[in-house]
Amino acid sequence: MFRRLLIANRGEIAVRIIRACRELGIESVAVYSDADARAPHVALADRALRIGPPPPLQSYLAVEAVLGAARESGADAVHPGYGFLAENARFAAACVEAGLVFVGPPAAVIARLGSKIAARQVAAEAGIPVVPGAIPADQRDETIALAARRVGFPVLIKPAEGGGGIGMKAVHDEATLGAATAQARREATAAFGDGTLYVERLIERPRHVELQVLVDHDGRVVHLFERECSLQRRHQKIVEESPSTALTPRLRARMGEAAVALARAPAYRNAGTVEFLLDGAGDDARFYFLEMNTRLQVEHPVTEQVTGIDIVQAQIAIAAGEPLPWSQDEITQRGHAIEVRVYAEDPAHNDLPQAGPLLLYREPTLPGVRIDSGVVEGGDIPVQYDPLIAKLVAWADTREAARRRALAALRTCPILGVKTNIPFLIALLEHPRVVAGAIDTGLVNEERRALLDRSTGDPPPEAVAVAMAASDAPQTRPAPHGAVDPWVRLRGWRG
Amino acid sequence: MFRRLLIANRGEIAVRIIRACRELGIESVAVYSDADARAPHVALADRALRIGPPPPLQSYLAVEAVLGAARESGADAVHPGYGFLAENARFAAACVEAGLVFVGPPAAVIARLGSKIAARQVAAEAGIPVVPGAIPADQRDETIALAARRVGFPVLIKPAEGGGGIGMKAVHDEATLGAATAQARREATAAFGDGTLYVERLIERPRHVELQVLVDHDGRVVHLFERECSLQRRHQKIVEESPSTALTPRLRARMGEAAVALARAPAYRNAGTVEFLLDGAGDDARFYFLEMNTRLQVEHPVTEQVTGIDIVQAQIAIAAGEPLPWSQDEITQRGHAIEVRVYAEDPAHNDLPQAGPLLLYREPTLPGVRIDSGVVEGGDIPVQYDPLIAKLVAWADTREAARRRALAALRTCPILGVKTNIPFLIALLEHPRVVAGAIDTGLVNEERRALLDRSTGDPPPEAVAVAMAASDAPQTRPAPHGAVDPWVRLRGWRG
Amino acid sequence: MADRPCDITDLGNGRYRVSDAARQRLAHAAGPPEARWVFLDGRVYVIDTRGPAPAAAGARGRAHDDEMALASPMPATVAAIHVTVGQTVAQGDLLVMLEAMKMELPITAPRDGRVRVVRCAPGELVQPGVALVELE
Amino acid sequence: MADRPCDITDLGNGRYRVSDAARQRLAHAAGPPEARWVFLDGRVYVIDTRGPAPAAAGARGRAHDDEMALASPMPATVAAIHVTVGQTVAQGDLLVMLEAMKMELPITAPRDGRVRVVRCAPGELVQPGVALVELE
Repeated sequence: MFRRLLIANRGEIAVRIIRACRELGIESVAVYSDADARAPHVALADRALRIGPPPPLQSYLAVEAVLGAARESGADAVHPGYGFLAENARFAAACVEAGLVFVGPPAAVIARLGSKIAARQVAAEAGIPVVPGAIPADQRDETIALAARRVGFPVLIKPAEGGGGIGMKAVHDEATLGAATAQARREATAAFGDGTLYVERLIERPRHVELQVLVDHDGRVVHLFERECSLQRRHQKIVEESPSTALTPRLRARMGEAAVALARAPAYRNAGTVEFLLDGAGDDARFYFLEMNTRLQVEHPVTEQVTGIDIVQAQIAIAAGEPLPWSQDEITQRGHAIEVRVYAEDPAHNDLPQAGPLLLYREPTLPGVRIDSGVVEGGDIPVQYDPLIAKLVAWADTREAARRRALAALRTCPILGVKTNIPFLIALLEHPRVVAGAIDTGLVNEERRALLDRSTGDPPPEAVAVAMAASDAPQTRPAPHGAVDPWVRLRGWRG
Repeated sequence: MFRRLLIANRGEIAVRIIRACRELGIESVAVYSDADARAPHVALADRALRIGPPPPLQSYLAVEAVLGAARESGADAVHPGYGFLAENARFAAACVEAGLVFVGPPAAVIARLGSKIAARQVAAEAGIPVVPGAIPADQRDETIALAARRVGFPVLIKPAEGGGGIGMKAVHDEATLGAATAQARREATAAFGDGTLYVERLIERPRHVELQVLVDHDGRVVHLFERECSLQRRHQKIVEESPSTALTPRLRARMGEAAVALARAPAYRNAGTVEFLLDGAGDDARFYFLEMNTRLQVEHPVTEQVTGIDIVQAQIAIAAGEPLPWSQDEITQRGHAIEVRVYAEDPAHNDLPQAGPLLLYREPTLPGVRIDSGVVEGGDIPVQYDPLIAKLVAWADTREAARRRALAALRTCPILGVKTNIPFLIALLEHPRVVAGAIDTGLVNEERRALLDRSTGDPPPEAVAVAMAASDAPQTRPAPHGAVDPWVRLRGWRG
Repeated sequence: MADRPCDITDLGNGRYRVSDAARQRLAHAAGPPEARWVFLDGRVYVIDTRGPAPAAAGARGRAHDDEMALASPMPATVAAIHVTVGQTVAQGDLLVMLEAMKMELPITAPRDGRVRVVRCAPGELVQPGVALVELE
Repeated sequence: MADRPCDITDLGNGRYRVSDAARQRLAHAAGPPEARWVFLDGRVYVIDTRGPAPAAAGARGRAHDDEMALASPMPATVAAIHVTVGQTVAQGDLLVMLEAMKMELPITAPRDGRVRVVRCAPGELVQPGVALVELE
């Protein structure tokens, strides 16, 4: 096992990994930018080294600075967490060159699966279905129409480059194809400087279901079942659960086999997640390979809660060369887990990220509720990084009990000083389709107005009375500059 | 299901029950003495009623005051928690008379099992072994010696009245019997005003292992496997775990059958715990009925963590007349759970209870760690009640991982303002016999000196430096009167 | 202030009990009088306790208010400008893409119009409250 | 004060970072200067920061110190008195049983001796620091 492990990350995931190290008897080394000098991950590690100023490119994304910290601290392994350098093949290679074990798959595998086209090829070769699609030979309207006919309507016209849903157009029949193509081309050019389009079969009302896999250094593969991640806003997951309400035992077995086959194909190592689009539900549902994430996922706790397996500790053990301790048969799902991601953001304004002081921050302690966070009362949500505050993970023996437990946790999680999506998450967990488990990736967007109506409004008289009664902030910190209103009324605006 | 439930308790267990109510959609009603007006259980309930001044006899033990609160609040059920009125048959009967459902077994069953002698009879009738013993026909030395010979050496001479280990003498052979009998009689008379003695077979190095049972109103019984509770100080449990390292599958099955048989005998209802003394370990171990607790146990969370069953919610559902939702086959143990009880007490001075302000109180949030508590930073540990501060429950896939997790939780659980047993618990969890699982009810007492040596000592220079650097208490509360030294140096003492 | 009688008890450390005849709830509050944050029943409100008409946190300034301009709520970098001066834009068209905290923040046209001025440049760090684009 | 160089950083809200060349740890502190509470590595210390010789919380006054008497550390009720004036007692004999917080607190003889005075009565509420029994 390792003696000292450097965590090339910040926030809740750095804290999560530090804790795994402590339980494994490994010394932990944190790195931090100037914005995080007083952050919990810095305070909790056995050692912490400054790696640069706040901008990520000069700190958490600065390969040389991170490797320098590893050298200085005498670390023998590096865990990249998620985001930042986690899927950077160059960083993985540089770690190995520097004599450090990188907790993740080999650099070549990261590079191969990081390319969407190469990953599609890996899947196709492994016999895993991919969403039917084609890059037209040329970009003339007729060629694109030909490709659409071959793929079969409805189709999705999407930019070959870029992401975030920009320029994507759903086309249900040939009559509207021309106009959609023109608009997609215009938007792609404007956003990415490249108007190249791609035609893909449109899966209507799909679910996003992913499978967690673990592969040891002898190439033994197990999967830890599925995570249902269909509740997304702006293509980012906000609620995840396991098991999925869409999976029958037979479908689960088929998807598990596909995930294992996919992990075998490129000689994968360590933890990974195979993402699928799911069309339909039950035995007859069809699933299509979407991509493989070569790292720990934000939502890994739901899998940990239902399987009882500590994925971060498993990652470290695998990286240290230990064999997987369980066979596939020994891994079972028990009960139901739901994770909600609490973000510093304003759902009423396009989910705009918020930054500011945590004037008051109290985590609920409820049986069956696990909280992964990297902040403390009196700290800040800095402006430079991802605005994730905490993950609340509720486990119970049934989905309905887990849902109620997640609601109880959200309702007793006061966070003051920055706006959060807690009221929105409460409305979402109370939505009839979420209650019924009848969800798909379009739900949050379609229901946004209704969810906002249920989660915003004037303060009730009781809240005003509390505000009046509160004589002072409970903190010794200086008072905040006031709530930031993201939409600023500008004098001199002419309509 | 009930509409409104009154919780006739305080502290962590009241908070636990309030949370169960919230998840079940039941309104919760707290009661409080003047000492608890600002306690968390009062703040968290949907309603809270004052029932009297601080002394328990005038508040939490005052049957009329509690029933009055139930009446005033319109509650339709009462949960007694543990301690206070939980095993008071008169209270259970008074609830029913007042038209309230008592969450627990019928009053007659509480009364019957509350008597040690009647409970022994119930066990014997159900064919469950009890520790061989006899009340001698008269109290002459020769009659007692005769009883000892019949029971078989080694024996335990114990007062027929009282408890707490006072007056109990282990006698290994007839040579020392006379002196031991005389001393036991003297101590029993001094402590309880009654020198009547009782002779019981001495189980050397026994374990305390208990089985959790649930019985619905159709008399269907299931058990939720065992809890190992051998780590006790002054006959009070401080660390509990499940499973027990002493049980083999065959022994576990035999003890499970015994517990179920015992619950069937007196037409038991709701949750209960059958306590056994275990002599030896493995298939050939012998177990003896000790007593049956007709209520929720402090240590119920370890069972919840390994079985995934919410015992408090099950209690409420059973009381509302719902059938048990699982068959015995569907209940399984997964992984390992260890609970440590954090008390405001001083292990260096006979575990003397401590009271005072919680100047700083921060609960660790670690994956796999559940914390049940009923206090907040800025609150108090009042002088009038049980000094339990919190229960830290660590779950992991193996015992060793759970032990390390419990240690990690204890090491990151700063509590300042009252002395706690956290350093002692750390030393205990690190003790080689605890690491090996080779524990019995004598361990804590035998190893107390070694455990204290490992958990006390002069502050290291770093701690002094922190004390010097700390300019102020982080609280807005008034500063405490200073640490109470339980052993006061008295001027004028003549040796 | 409240419509029905309600008692507020300060429990210390930012905790408040709100009780009326029927029930009680736990609330939390922090912050200065001009922007007091209150957490109650899973909702958060920012209340100015000095003025006569406190406003809800979620009810303030809507994006499609004609009298409002869009500005970054925090320091952000201009990732790309998608319009030029004089260009006609339709409601919902992307005007400027900002980037902050690893996220893209699209600034779209609140209504149909024509671009009068562009007040920012790609790569520029913009401050909150400063106009990025003006329409006419 | 420390034997080897060690830096203390105030992280706010009672949290302190203790770092030396090899590693760093998180500590917590609270309380007034005459009894500052410090939590470090799972241990708690009460330190008088005014005096020159701070003492450990766990290292103070041992029960078998001849120069010490036993007194309740808190208000407690006398449950029973097990000795009378003039009675000879052996080390470990139960002298007085107190009761506080639902627990029995046995007060036992720290050494062999004879009871000189009994200063309490059954049922009495005793205050901390007041002698209960004196031996000779």
